[in-house]
Amino acid sequence: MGKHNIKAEIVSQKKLSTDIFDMTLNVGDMAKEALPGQFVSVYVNDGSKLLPRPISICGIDAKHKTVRIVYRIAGKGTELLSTYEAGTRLNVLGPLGNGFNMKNEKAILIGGGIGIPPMLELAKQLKCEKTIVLGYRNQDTFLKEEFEAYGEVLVSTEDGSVGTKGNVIDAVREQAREGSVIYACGPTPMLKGVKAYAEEMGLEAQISLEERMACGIGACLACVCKSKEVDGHTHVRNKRVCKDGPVFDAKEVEF
Amino acid sequence: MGKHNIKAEIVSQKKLSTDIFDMTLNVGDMAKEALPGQFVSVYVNDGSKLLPRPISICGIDAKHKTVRIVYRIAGKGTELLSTYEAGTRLNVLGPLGNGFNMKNEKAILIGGGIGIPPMLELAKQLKCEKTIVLGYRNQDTFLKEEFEAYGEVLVSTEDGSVGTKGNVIDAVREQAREGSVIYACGPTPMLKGVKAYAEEMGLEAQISLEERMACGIGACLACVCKSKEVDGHTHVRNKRVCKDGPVFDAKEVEF
Amino acid sequence: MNLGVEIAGVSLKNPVTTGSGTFGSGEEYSEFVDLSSLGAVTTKGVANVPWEGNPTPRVAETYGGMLNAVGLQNPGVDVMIKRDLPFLKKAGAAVIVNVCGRTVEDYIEVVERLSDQPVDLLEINVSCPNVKEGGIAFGQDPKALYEITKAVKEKADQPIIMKLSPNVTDIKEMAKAAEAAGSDALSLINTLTGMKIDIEKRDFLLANKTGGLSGPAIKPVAVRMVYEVCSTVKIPVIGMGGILNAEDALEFIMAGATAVAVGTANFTDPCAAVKVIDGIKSYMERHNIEDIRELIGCVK
Amino acid sequence: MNLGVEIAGVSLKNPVTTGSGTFGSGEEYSEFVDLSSLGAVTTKGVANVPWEGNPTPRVAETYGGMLNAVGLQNPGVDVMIKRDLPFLKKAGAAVIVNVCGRTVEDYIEVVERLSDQPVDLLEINVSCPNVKEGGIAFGQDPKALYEITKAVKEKADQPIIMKLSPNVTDIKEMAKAAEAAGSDALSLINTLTGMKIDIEKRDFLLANKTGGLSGPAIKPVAVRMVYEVCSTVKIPVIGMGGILNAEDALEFIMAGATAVAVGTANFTDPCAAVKVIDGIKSYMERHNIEDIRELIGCVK
Ligand SMILES: Cc1cc2nc3c(=O)[nH]c(=O)nc-3n(C[C@H](O)[C@H](O)[C@H](O)COP(=O)(O)OP(=O)(O)OC[C@H]3O[C@@H](n4cnc5c(N)ncnc54)[C@H](O)[C@@H]3O)c2cc1C
Ligand SMILES: Cc1cc2nc3c(=O)[nH]c(=O)nc-3n(C[C@H](O)[C@H](O)[C@H](O)COP(=O)(O)OP(=O)(O)OC[C@H]3O[C@@H](n4cnc5c(N)ncnc54)[C@H](O)[C@@H]3O)c2cc1C
Ligand SMILES: Cc1cc2nc3c(=O)[nH]c(=O)nc-3n(C[C@H](O)[C@H](O)[C@H](O)COP(=O)(O)O)c2cc1C
Ligand SMILES: Cc1cc2nc3c(=O)[nH]c(=O)nc-3n(C[C@H](O)[C@H](O)[C@H](O)COP(=O)(O)O)c2cc1C
Ligand code: FES
Ligand code: FES
Repeated sequence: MGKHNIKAEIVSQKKLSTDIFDMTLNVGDMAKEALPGQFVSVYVNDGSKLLPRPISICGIDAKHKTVRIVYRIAGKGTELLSTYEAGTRLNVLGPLGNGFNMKNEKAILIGGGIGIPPMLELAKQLKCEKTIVLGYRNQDTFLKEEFEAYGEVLVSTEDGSVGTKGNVIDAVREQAREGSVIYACGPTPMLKGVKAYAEEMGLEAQISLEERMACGIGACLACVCKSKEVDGHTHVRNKRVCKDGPVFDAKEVEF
Repeated sequence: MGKHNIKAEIVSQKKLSTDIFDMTLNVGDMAKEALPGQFVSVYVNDGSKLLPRPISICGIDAKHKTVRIVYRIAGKGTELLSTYEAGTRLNVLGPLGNGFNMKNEKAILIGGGIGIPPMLELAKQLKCEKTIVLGYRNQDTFLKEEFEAYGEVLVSTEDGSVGTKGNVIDAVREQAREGSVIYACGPTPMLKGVKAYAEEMGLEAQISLEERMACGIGACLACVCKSKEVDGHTHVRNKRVCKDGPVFDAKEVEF
Repeated sequence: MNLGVEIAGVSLKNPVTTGSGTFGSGEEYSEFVDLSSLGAVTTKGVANVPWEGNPTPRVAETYGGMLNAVGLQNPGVDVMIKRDLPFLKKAGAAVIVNVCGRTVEDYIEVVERLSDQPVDLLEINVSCPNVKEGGIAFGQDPKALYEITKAVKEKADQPIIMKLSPNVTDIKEMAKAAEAAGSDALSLINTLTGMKIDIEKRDFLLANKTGGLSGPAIKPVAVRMVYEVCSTVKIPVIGMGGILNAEDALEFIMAGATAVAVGTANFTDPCAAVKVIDGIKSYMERHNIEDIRELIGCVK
Repeated sequence: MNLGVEIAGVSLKNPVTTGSGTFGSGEEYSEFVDLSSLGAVTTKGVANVPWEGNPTPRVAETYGGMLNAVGLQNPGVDVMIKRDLPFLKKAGAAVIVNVCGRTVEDYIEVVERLSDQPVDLLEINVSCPNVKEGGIAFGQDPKALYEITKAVKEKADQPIIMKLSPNVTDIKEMAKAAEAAGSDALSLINTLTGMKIDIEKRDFLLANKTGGLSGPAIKPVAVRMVYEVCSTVKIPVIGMGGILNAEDALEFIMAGATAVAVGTANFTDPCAAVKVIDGIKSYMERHNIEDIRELIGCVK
């Protein structure tokens, strides 16, 4: 097991929804080592852009040596990425980060916005009973149908156009689904809500954080989050999102 | 008539010889205004490279709205250019420069190395009697057959593998062909030889110079060559290769 | 929607001008750009007499930027008065003339010759790294900068804009010196001194050995310096250094620049300056901003 | 073919090390790079006690470069001694430890703690633009630089390399001050201070407002400074700033650098440093160069 620094070929790319793209990459042996919740560093083919784009792994197909990523156009790099056709080759580094700690306990999976994709492979691999809660802005949903194959899916939308009007926590409360572990990825306010909810209910919560990165492998200390205790590696109250995370026990981190 | 700042589509690209590529670009109305000896500024699609690559026009097809360029891989930009396939779009500025002053007098056309391509469209458009002299390094010749359609072709090679062993002036002397105007493009030492030969024989010589460029349109003063007299535009003894040239009367310039 | 800004009492219809030396006299670019649509045209540095400039090669491409060592070749102020200024006037452009010299007297001669000319603002280049005398020597020492600013200001009829060099330890000191000496505005940054070596020829790529680095590569340094200067002095600042598009220009404006100049980008796209203006307009529309002045210095 | 060079009496098997702070302690990159194949590993800046560094975001991408304001987060010299140095020793790497501090005493404490450790060279970082105290303050004034160099040199057991800041008017003055105070070698450049503004959020992109600009964007400035310094002082120079590949590294070597460091490039390709070494070998083969030392400073 280890990280791979490869030239990956795009196997397919399609548009899923407004500004949301779905890309499958042939990553060779990286595929069989990837875990749900891990991410890859994708380098776009333009010399003016030196840093990687960290993108979560949304699907793993070890047999076909591919991983799937689903991403939103957020800036110039992802915009460029969205223009590539099958056959284009990209530098990819991965799999990176720790991934979710999959437990065999009744689970609540929560994904918000572009935090939804990493929950898909998790939903697939988690063999226990689970409720899946997906938060979107509006009726422009994506991946929803695919999640339905793996468990009951609750939806919240900001504008109330689909499912519960409000956020994912509103949906969880409204539908009163139970579980003993929460797995979550999404924007910071959502993760704060998840952390608070888990504390309130006395549940374990594994949350996947986002931070600006440079190396992606724990060396540069760009991507830290505040930890509750002094961290064993950094010896200060900082943990590296790219290496110690992106998934953390909500109790360990402050944000 | 004017310069065009366009997105041009590559119609075809093929390899002609070691490191020499032949590209046809759809340039719209630029084609019908282009003249032999003019050049285009080609921008390569990589953000790390901001400046244009000046490339001479090797062929003009006004009907199909295309120009043809033949270029050698000389660095990173031309290397990238050589990887593009038909359909790729490039920013192109042109036609630039003055072009040859075509006379209806017995002509000697001299091209050396990557200075050969611009002589092809000139050979085609010059309706007078002409001798064409092409200088190559070795038997890796290119475009030679195409020139044969327009006049008698003499060849020199540095290693003597084809034609006269030596340079283009050696070939001209050896074959003692006559003419009253020389049109030439090639490396500086060759152009120096052409200038000296023309002086010796009392001939007019139009030579196409090369210099590093930034704007390509006469504004930045990057690309000057030394002129014999104070130049009417710059008011110093400098002429702009991109605008006042690239073709100069050999008598006007010092290099 | 108001895009107009004011520099030292001179109204510009929008905050976008051109980087001196990257836009010729304006004439060469008039085929691509309606000069009257620009906030102003800033012309290539002009001296009292014609200058030959440096030997070639004068430019080299670098990663995300370029080096130039043109060495201020120019036809002299007389030619500018006879040929370029009438052209610009006819084209309806507001005009900023960039002035260079070897000695203080040279600068003064130029500004005096321009006093009765259709010139809106004078940009005083004391920051060119590519000439042996004058140029940057005035721009790297606050005292020298103070002296030349004072001397030029005394003789100039139009408002003066001292153009600062980024090749200094503390840009704030330089800005303060120019302000104290009476400069009406500042422009920054000029180029960073750089070098490129041709490893195949084992020689310098530029005949002058060193050259001035410009282009998007230097933008973060330029934005930082503009921010520092705008937090330090009260006179308006024209920001420049690596502006390729409206987003880049807006960074400078938000950092405090009243206007911006598009330089090296003209070489990448001769229509760059116009696209910057259009892009600023779209940004303002998208964000419901009525007046560009709301954005000036809005990031603190 | 000889790739070996010597810095202050220490032999390096080749002239390529890593830029401090871009290669962690070496451990993180050991999955991609055989550390013993490098000329040396230069570690992240270490202080006498652990430092928390700055708030996030700490990095921002810029055109052909990046800004960082990590703020010298480090676990302190004790952890380095217990954990990192034994690892590096076992990996067979030559080691350059980069040292930071808030006060002269801090620096001295670190170099004293390292005196009996498997450390080949000490690189003294007086040029970090991202911390309030110490750091760059020592690196922008020749007198302060002289003083700290002298103080550190007195206590250091290993040879010291003062690391210079490019944010100065005259890098030669700084180099001379460090040499006069007894520095055994110099390394340059550290990052140029820069800023990026997020125009959508209308806020600074970095929590620290400013950060250090690195990457190929700054290479021309770095090569120029290395050339200037090598033409001025006699002590060896480690050149860095934007090296992505062997061609870039050779520019520095030809400008006079005895060794080079690969920094930001590690983020673009974790194998970058090794590729630089391989590329230098190919260049030497292609040009029939027996000894890398023939190339050092060959462009004058
Ligand atoms: C662990 C992790 C997993 C992620 N997974 C996904 C995913 O599955 N799908 C998805 O759409 N997005 C994901 N993101 C966010 C994604 O990395 C950014 O949207 C993307 O980098 C933006 O790049 P850009 O070039 O379009 O934007 P630009 O703003 O042009 O990027 C400039 C620089 O900033 C960095 N950057 C910008 N936004 C972010 C951000 N939000 N987080 C981290 N770096 C950023 C870029 O990587 C680049 O280095 C993830 C981020 C992290 C940290
Ligand atoms: C008027 C003119 C006509 C030309 N016509 C042709 C042609 O028909 N076919 C052809 O193969 N080449 C031609 N050249 C040369 C061609 O421009 C260069 O080979 C090319 O720019 C190299 O680019 P690069 O990115 O591969 O090299 P790099 O060295 O990576 O380029 C870096 C920069 O230097 C410039 N540059 C490098 N070499 C030259 C050069 N010899 N002349 C001018 N600029 C240079 C590039 O344009 C670029 O801005 C012509 C040059 C001029 C001035
Ligand atoms: C080719 C060239 C010539 C220049 N000539 C001048 C000049 O004559 N006077 C001057 O003040 N600045 C001159 N500059 C500096 C620019 O006006 C500008 O300050 C600098 O290039 C930074 O902006 P940019 O990155 O947008 O080009 C020149 C720059 C370039 C690239
Ligand atoms: C993320 C990051 C962290 C850095 N940390 C340090 C440091 O701790 N000490 C130091 O002396 N330089 C530090 N630097 C500067 C680099 O060592 C190097 O001098 C600079 O980045 C220029 O080289 P480059 O362009 O190859 O990166 C750091 C640079 C970066 C990008
Ligand atoms: S990105 Fe470098 S430590 Fe996380
Ligand atoms: S390239 Fe600008 S004047 Fe010729």
